[in-house]
Amino acid sequence: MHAADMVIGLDDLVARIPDGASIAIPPDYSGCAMEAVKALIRRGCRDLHLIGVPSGGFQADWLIGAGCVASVEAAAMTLGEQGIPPRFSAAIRKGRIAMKDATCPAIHAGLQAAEKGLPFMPLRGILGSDLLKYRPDWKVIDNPFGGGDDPIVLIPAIQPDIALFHARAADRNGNVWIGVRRELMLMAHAARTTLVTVERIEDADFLTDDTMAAGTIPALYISAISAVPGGARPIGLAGAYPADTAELAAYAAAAKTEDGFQRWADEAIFGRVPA
Amino acid sequence: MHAADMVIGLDDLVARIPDGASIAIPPDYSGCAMEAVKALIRRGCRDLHLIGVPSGGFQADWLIGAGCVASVEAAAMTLGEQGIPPRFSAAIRKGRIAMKDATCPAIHAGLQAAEKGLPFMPLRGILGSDLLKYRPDWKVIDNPFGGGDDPIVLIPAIQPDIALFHARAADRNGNVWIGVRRELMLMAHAARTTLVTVERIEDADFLTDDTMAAGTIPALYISAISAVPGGARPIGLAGAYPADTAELAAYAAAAKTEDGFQRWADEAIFGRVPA
Amino acid sequence: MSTVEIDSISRTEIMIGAITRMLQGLRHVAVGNSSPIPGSAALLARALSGGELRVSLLGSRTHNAFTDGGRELFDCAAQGRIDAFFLSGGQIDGAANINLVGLGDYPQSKVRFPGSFGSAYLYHLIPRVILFREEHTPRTLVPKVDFISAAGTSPENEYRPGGPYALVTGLCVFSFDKNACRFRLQSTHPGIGPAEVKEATGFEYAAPEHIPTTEPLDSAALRLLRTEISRQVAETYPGFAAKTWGVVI
Amino acid sequence: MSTVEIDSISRTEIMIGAITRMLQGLRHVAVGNSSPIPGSAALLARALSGGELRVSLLGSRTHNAFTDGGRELFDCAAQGRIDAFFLSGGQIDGAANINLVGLGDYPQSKVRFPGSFGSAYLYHLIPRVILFREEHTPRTLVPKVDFISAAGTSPENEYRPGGPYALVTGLCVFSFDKNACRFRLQSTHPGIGPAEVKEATGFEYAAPEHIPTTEPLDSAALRLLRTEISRQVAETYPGFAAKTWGVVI
Repeated sequence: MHAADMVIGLDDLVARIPDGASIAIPPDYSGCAMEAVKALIRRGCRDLHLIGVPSGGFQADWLIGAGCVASVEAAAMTLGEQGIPPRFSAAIRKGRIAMKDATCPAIHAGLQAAEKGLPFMPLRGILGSDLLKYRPDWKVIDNPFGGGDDPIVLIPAIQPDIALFHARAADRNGNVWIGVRRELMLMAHAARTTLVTVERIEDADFLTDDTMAAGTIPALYISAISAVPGGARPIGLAGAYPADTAELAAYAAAAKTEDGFQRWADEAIFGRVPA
Repeated sequence: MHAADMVIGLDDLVARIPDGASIAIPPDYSGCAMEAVKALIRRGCRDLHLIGVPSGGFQADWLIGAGCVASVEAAAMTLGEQGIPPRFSAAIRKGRIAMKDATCPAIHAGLQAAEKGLPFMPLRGILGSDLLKYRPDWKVIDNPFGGGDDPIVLIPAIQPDIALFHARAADRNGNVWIGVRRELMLMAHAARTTLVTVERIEDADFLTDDTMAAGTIPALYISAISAVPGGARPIGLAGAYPADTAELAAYAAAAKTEDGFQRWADEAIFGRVPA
Repeated sequence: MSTVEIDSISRTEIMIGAITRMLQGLRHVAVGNSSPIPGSAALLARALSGGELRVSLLGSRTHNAFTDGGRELFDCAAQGRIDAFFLSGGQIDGAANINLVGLGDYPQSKVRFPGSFGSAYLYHLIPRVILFREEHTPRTLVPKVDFISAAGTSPENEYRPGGPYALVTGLCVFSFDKNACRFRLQSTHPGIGPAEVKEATGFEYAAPEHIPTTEPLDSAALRLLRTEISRQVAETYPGFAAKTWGVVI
Repeated sequence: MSTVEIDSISRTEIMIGAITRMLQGLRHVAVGNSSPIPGSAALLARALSGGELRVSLLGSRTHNAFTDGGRELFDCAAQGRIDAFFLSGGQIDGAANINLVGLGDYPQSKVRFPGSFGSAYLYHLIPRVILFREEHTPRTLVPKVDFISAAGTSPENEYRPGGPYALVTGLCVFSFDKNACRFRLQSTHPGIGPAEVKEATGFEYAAPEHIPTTEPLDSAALRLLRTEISRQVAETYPGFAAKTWGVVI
């Protein structure tokens, strides 16, 4: 594909996410495509299966609050210092979404299995946890390299339909710089389709620059890119801008009730001026 | 450990490699600590188990020719356009070294298993290859996630005693920049002890620089560092200096015979002026 | 940046002090997300060690040396390169099982907690896992957790280089006895008696006859904590640092 | 840099042309180490595709987009993102088994080859694996290889999205028929007749009555190969480029 065809508008970008898709999203400290999530909500997306890599935060809570989500797999759901995501917690209480509780390394292992085209990856630990009880898709075998009686968990591959995240920059060839945030690279390797919003598109080739190349996802793994300056607000983006903690706290307070969430979404997502 | 204690002389560096150690070395196009290998040969090291990640080249052939090697695990042994490593090929013919033939992704899988503290990693392919016949340490199980009758190979962890390589730069805290050469990071993660020679030690902290950090192995994984400018000659080092193809060809020609190798080593490694 | 006056050592600082002492002589401790008290202790212990102790503070942009993405903490732990880690729990029981998932029947929890994070894995792999929970009540320290996010102990045959080392609460310090599979009251915080601990604890534990008082940080360490360290903490936990020390960044 | 005169199309260029045609319409081809002929074909196919074809040339510092270390090629192949790859063999047999390990008894091979590289894996995972071997003699194309580095075919039940597509030699092009598990003579190079191929081939293969001549590159493609592409090839294969086109960098 030509790089020129990879750069599209934000609405076109989220149009690539079909209803019912499984979609991997990064944790709040990585690179969150907040504006893309808003566009997805405006589109009225439904029945998503969210995969928190390894946890879900504001993005997940917005999508759940807006009724876009059928199920979630994550090791945790948290707004950090703002506590439990309120729409998630309400949805769980009411049984409105299905939850596949995981543990962080199991999410990474599942994605790595997909990255390697493997049916599974082994993982130590977990034995004795109730997580295992509720994850019939996780299997326990006896380690074939042990002396017998050495149980080990196998985690099946997690291949998301979509990986969606925000990064500092793409270059003119569609390569995306993510620095040390290698979980974004893992997501791009593992997913069928990878959609990225970036602060800016630079007239450069990151792969010919030894230093930049080290933190770059090659265009080979990128399906489409939108330039969305400030696209990670209000979460913030390392090296670019900090979190807007006041806005995050305001969300956490507003979203305590369904009505509060609706009022917040009307303004923050749909841009309707409150009456 | 304090970073200041990590920087030592080249002879002290190779003194950390005991006779009989298993030692992982990168392929010729990555970052080869050629000067360290010479120092190791001068020390008269014996009974090494070499692990080519995933292949062995000039470093391996020098060590084999000098009698330092008891066994080799690698997916290939090659001098690139200079053909088969002559001392390796002679040692095989005479049964002087034990060879564990592998395939590239099996070496990576074994190291990744060690990196993850796992007893094994699964790997597709390989079935039907004679490699399996001669690798009783590789096991085949039925994929527990398949419908039955879906054999898959399991590769046991490869945890080298030592990882040895050369890189462009270390910083004052002992962090080592390797750029896109992530197999060096894998080696450092997997090995018990990681010894690195570098072109230079910079008065900087790579981890506080977003761009540099992306290609940096944290000091946490580095045991000791020597500053050895030109330490990858004559193989060359990407971004620093090219291969000295004349010198490499001269080696390949000289090492065709045991005597030729000895004469070459006397001069190139021991610095003895030919009579 | 402003600092409010603090007259005497706070309960939070007692907890930080107790944890700091448990990190002496270690090479590398990692601190997960949502762990401000252990994070403070780790940064203080690093300063007191003269830099011998490495600290990897997840969620921090400056006290975090990892460069291999989200998986590195877990790989690093499995390599045996992390000596200590910290876990909390919405519930913790007497067998050191922890519940980070929720109260009541699963999955439709009546109170939902964030989730298990890496606990189900790290608890098994890191030698010295220190449990912490400021709220010490029968509601948090229970006879049996509603959901086991991570099990306190494992059968002999299972691979388990790691496990619980101690439990630090707002009232006391428990050590964990792996063989007996139960906690042992190690010290009570200044002003707290063993009876108060007993009253507040929902599980059975061993208690020696004489129980010392948790030793507070000495004044030099306390000063360090309230100045340099509190500002380091604020980078990752601004709310916590503001509440505890009035540090505003 | 200097270029010597070449009067007519060389055998090497015929092979490059045959491989180039097999890459038409693909999205991404990867080329391993020690593969100058396929590397040249891939770079030419990329130029002819107007940039639609991605090429990952291992061992190249400029035509290699990988940023995840040595494992990325293998992961990428398993993800189904590589359409074609190239393998050679010290021996290749009629069932498309290849031997990259050595002649005679293993492990004390009387002639040792470099080793299996990634063949045992990539042969199973990449849909269109093109075998190449310039030397077409009964010594290289044998009834049965001494050592199977990578098996040509697999039982039905085994996971195998990839496998052999064709074999390009200095004399001819064979296609591979997976169902019959044997090669089929597809074309002979200019000046070579079917009888010569039969004489030189140590294994049985299918041959239709009429066998066309391998179509050479057209003059525009040949010009491109000898100018721009030959210089790109020289970066990774200086010896080959010097020998084939007199390109010296």
